[in-house]
Amino acid sequence: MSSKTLVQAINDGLRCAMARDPRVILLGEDVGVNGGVFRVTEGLLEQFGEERVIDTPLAESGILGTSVGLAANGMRPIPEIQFMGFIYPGFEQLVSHVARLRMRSRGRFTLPMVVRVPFGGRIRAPEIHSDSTETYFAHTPGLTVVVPSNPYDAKGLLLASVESEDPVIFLEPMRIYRAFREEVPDEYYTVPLRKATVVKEGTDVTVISWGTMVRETWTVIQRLEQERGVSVELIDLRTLSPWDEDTVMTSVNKTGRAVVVHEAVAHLGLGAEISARIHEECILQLEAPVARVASFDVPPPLFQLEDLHAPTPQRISAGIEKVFAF
Amino acid sequence: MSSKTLVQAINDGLRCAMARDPRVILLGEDVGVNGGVFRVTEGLLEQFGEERVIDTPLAESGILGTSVGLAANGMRPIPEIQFMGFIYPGFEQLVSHVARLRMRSRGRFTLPMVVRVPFGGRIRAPEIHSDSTETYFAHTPGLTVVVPSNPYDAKGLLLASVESEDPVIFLEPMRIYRAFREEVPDEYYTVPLRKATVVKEGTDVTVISWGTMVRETWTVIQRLEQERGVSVELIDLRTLSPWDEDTVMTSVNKTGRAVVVHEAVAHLGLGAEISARIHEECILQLEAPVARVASFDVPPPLFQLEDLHAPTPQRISAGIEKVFAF
Amino acid sequence: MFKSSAEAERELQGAAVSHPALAEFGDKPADIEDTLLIRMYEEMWKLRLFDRRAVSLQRAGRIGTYPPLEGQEACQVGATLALRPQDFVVPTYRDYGAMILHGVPMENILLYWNGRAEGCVIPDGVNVFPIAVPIATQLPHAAGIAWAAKLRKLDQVALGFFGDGASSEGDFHEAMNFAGVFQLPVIYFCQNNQYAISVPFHRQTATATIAEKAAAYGVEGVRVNGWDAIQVYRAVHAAVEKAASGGGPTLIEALTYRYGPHTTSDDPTKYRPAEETDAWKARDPIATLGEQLRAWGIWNDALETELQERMQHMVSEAIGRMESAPPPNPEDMFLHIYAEPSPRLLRQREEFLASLGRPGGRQHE
Amino acid sequence: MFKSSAEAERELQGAAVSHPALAEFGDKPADIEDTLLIRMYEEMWKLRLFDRRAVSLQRAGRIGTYPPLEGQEACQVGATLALRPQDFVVPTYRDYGAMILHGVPMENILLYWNGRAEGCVIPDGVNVFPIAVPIATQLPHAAGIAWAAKLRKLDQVALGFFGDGASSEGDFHEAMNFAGVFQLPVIYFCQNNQYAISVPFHRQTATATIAEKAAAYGVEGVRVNGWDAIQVYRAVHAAVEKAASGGGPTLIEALTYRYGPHTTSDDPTKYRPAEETDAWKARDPIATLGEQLRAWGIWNDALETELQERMQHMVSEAIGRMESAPPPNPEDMFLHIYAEPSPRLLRQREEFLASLGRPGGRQHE
Ligand SMILES: Cc1ncc(C[n+]2csc(CCOP(=O)(O)OP(=O)(O)O)c2C)c(N)n1
Ligand SMILES: Cc1ncc(C[n+]2csc(CCOP(=O)(O)OP(=O)(O)O)c2C)c(N)n1
Ligand SMILES: [Mg+2]
Ligand SMILES: [Mg+2]
Repeated sequence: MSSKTLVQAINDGLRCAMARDPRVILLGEDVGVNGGVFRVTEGLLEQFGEERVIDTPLAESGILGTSVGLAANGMRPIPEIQFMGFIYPGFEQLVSHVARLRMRSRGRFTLPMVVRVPFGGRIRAPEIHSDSTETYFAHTPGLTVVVPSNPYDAKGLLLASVESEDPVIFLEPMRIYRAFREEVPDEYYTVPLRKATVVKEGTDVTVISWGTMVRETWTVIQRLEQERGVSVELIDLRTLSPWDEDTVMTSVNKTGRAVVVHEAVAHLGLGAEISARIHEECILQLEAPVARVASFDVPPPLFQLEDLHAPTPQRISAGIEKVFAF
Repeated sequence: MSSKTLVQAINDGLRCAMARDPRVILLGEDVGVNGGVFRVTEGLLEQFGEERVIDTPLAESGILGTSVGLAANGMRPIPEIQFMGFIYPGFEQLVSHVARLRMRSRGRFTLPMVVRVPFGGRIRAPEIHSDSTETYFAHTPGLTVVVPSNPYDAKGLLLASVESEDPVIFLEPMRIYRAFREEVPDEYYTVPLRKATVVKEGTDVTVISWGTMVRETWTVIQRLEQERGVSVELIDLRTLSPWDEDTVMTSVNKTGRAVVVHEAVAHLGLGAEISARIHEECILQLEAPVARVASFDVPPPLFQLEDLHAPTPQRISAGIEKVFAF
Repeated sequence: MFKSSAEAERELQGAAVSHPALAEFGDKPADIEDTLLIRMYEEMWKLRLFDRRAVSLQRAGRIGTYPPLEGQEACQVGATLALRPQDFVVPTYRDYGAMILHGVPMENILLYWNGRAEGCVIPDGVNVFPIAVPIATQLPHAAGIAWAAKLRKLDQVALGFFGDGASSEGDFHEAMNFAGVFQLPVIYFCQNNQYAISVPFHRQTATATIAEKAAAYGVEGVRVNGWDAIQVYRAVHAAVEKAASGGGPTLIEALTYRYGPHTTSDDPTKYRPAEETDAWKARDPIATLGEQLRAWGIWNDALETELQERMQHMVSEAIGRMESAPPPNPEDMFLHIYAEPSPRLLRQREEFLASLGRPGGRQHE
Repeated sequence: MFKSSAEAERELQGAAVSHPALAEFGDKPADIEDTLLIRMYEEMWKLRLFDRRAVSLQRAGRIGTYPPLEGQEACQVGATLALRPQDFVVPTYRDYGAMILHGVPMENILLYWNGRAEGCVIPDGVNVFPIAVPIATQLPHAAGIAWAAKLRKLDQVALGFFGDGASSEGDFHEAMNFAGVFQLPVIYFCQNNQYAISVPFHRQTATATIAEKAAAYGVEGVRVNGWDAIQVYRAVHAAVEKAASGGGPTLIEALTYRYGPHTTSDDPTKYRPAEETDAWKARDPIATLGEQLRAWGIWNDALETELQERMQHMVSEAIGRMESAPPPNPEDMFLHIYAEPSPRLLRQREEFLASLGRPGGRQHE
């Protein structure tokens, strides 16, 4: 056990994966000598050498496209895309090839690859460095989309992603890269994919979130529980696609109320799908329509306004109150 | 007036737009000498010359990226992407630039451009020629996403799109390119963007659809109304983003039931957002949860199974029956 | 520094119509065994007969849209016969000729173009990647496959096919650049058939050739006559040897021509003069090689008759297997999406089978 | 045919450290007016002082992450002064120097890096495109702008800036190809500062230069010393004249170096030896030009003192304007999404204002 930030936990996860399986390699922009612009890959070049920690040319389609070939021919590549806003030049490779190669080859070629992508806003980053566009990937059958919300899960989910025979888009919430520390086991362990976790049990409302928003929502909930005497169940979705409908429905059937909180824009954010599904499955148990607290339907603004674009504690709180007031 | 297929109506629309405004130009792969692989641009090179109907190199990012510069510097380009499955190499330009340039320049640079994209399945096309991924664009603030369902609307919506100062993704349902004819005025006219249309009034359930699915749903409805004695209101959404919430909510408040039918996969298809919104706005009026009839959550299969991937008449019918049986 | 399109066009036309290798029969190559010379000829016929039958099948509505390769046989045969079984073929939609030669059963190709998932199956041990439909997107895959071979210290080379049009895509650029920077054992083989659907080569780029683009990546570029299987074979063979011995990537451009439409949905008369096509057909690469083989004394009428029968028979058998395949299993569309289907997918499959009146269904792997 | 990375590196280093133009002072250029020579020197100082102050502001937490340009002044000054007001500058995040010279107020640049939407404003009539953050994506825009100028028969050229790293992206390739095919009046200007964040040029490509890549597009490629504003000016000036008179595109590579970190979040000591940086700084382009001006008798201490004061004052004023800007208006984020906001957006804005305790809000344009 040691106390680690999210960055350190992911770094540790990468180290474990590479030590365990020589087929695992890292590639991307600045992942080698520089140790990644967020230092997530720090020390790995020194430990594993240039053949396994590879600084590539500046070309996202090239990074993802060569990863397809690497994975199909026996390697387990972990490409890094420097920020989510820069994954779009490689979108074609993700949609037509990464997501479909297993299907297109009827199982002959599989792609055990993990695409690591720092994402989300509110770190005062420059323009186009703050996108939360997980919908693009969650809408794409064949991809698995994973988002950790804390150091322990980050390492475990990463190792489960590396073990997976399916391609994983592993989204790393930048805002909590160094926001807090947690005890993380030094040894190898996995946290299962496709399983949400109940962060906190409660009886009156289910709040569903992921990534950065889990901790922020948790703070709001604590205050609300004290001030209003309500009991809130908080679910961390962890895998966004395919997501764990069971855990969500079980909880909502119990509480009768649901709120989804996410940093993506509202329109066709994953909250839309979760809301639709909950209504489809649980409408007779619902005391109120499912509420969504999301970023407004505009691109992330430059950083001085970004905190107001994403769900604020106040808007999260209002969202929860809304399903009680209905 | 003349009787026209969808292809002919769009061709006529392009001709009208070009005749009216010398800033309108077409560019794309095979749009010139060949008249487009679907013949949508046939005859336009002859009429307007090589400077206005331009065969480009095979490069979608280049086509969309140069269109950004063309539009920002005084032209009104209409780029064609040959099939929706081939827009992804240009996705970066759409997401980071086309959608955001107005915002990023605080209104100094606007992009009056219409990206024409044949889309959808069930024409026995080869692989990756059958995607219905409108979600990628509808989730992107700043883009306007338009889909006609018939020749009259196609011409009118196209001309409204060309008039728009905002970039429009104009999706053309290939399956009905030549499926039927309709009387289409020869003169210039527009059909407003952002306005859904009530194709058929009814009192018991609201069915929302767009593109190819409108006519297929209409056929199912006719049978259902006769056989079951129910009265169905059918809405053609026409603009998918920003979509016409007013028309939808007014209808659902009247009928108390809603079904969305689309060819995109279910998970995060636009039906998810429509369902979420209807529940948010109309839950007290609803007799049943909103039903979604969509393609299964797998990539479009090769063509021998594609008819079963998309909503079949039987599944559409079952979806409508479901909201009565609830 | 740069050529006008018209100049570039003239040069291409020139190269095409009067290539010296076609003008006269030289001596029998000393570096290639007779059996291989004959094999080239035979395989070219195999592809041509396959292709013509496939076009007929499409015309008769027995398969879907199909992209004929006729005219490009020398390229695909010359290139593929130069590969070793362990080498990877990374094809486009038009390279099913290479796929067949490298081990994919003909009927799979036919099933694929008939919209059948079964057609996507590539037998284990056959080192062929699935057909890439989006243009140029396969080129980074070939680089990655070669890179894996290098990292794994395998004696393996990847050959990525592409067309002249593909050279305009960003993926061509990124793949070439990775190949150059990492010195990958990859061969990029361009069949420059001078058209990307309707767009002629001189509208695709302002350079006179594809081969010269290799220099922009520190990669060796070679231009060969795609009308001459022997020349193609030699170039690819040399590139394989180079790559396998650590010499890095090669870009090979073979100048060629497609006789038919882009696909069976295309009408080439809209963009190509008939005389142009006729001029190319007049010096057909298969016929020319046949004449050469005869001039060299290793081919005759009897062999020709036997060959035609054998190949027709082979193609007929494959068509028979395609046509007698069991009807598609609708629930196939739920297979191979993930290693394990999600509960949501399983639920959708159940609903689907119920809607077909078929509960249950076969085991999901 | 191709060079190893090591060779390429040696060549670059060589060119960098001992470029002849810097080794000795030649005669005063006959083709350039004294006022322009002096202007180059002054503008270089303007950019350097601006840049240093901006870095200090960032260190003091008064603006956000900032990408210093120090070292690259000769490139941006030489290139931009060669443009005419009607020509378009299409910049990256590091080209705010060019933006300022072409008419964007300094305070806008500071506001931009301070996360303020107001910083995105480009005054009407100033032909500068917004900063492109995703690498190389601006290059097709420059082609499109130039294409519009050509179609509209405007006497206008577009200049697209990019870095060495950008040459690896597909968009570089597609833009160059369009420029070549359509013979567009565009100039692509590469500031090869030899690093893309931490990745050295020899890992970016297997070629020795960027300029040689132009040939792959039938485009003229030129390599200049980016340490010498006069040389840069001449090359761009010639390219503008060529483009404006229908001669088509030019790719210009200027070899340069950034003194500081990639951005204020970057630590260059992780990937660059201090000696390397010191060697470049030792022959600073501004100092060198200053010495030349003195050698040519058109510069002296008094002018220098006045210049420094004037420029510091100008920068201070701009900082003052940045810092006295009214606080950001939160509802700005709802502006300029569409020509007309959608009802949904208006509703979200209302909800937002209510959540801030501010009903109503200013008129939406
Ligand atoms: C990314 C992408 N854009 C467009 C298409 C449509 N398309 C299919 S083939 C083709 C032309 C390809 O030309 P070339 O690369 O020369 O290959 P050829 O067909 O001549 O063999 C086009 C534009 C596609 N398949 N993929
Ligand atoms: C598409 C994309 N990928 C990655 C990044 C992250 N990034 C920002 S600057 C940079 C390096 C750019 O290098 P170069 O083109 O040489 O320009 P320089 O910074 O040296 O001026 C990278 C990788 C980005 N902005 N856009
Ligand atoms: Mg071709
Ligand atoms: Mg650089």
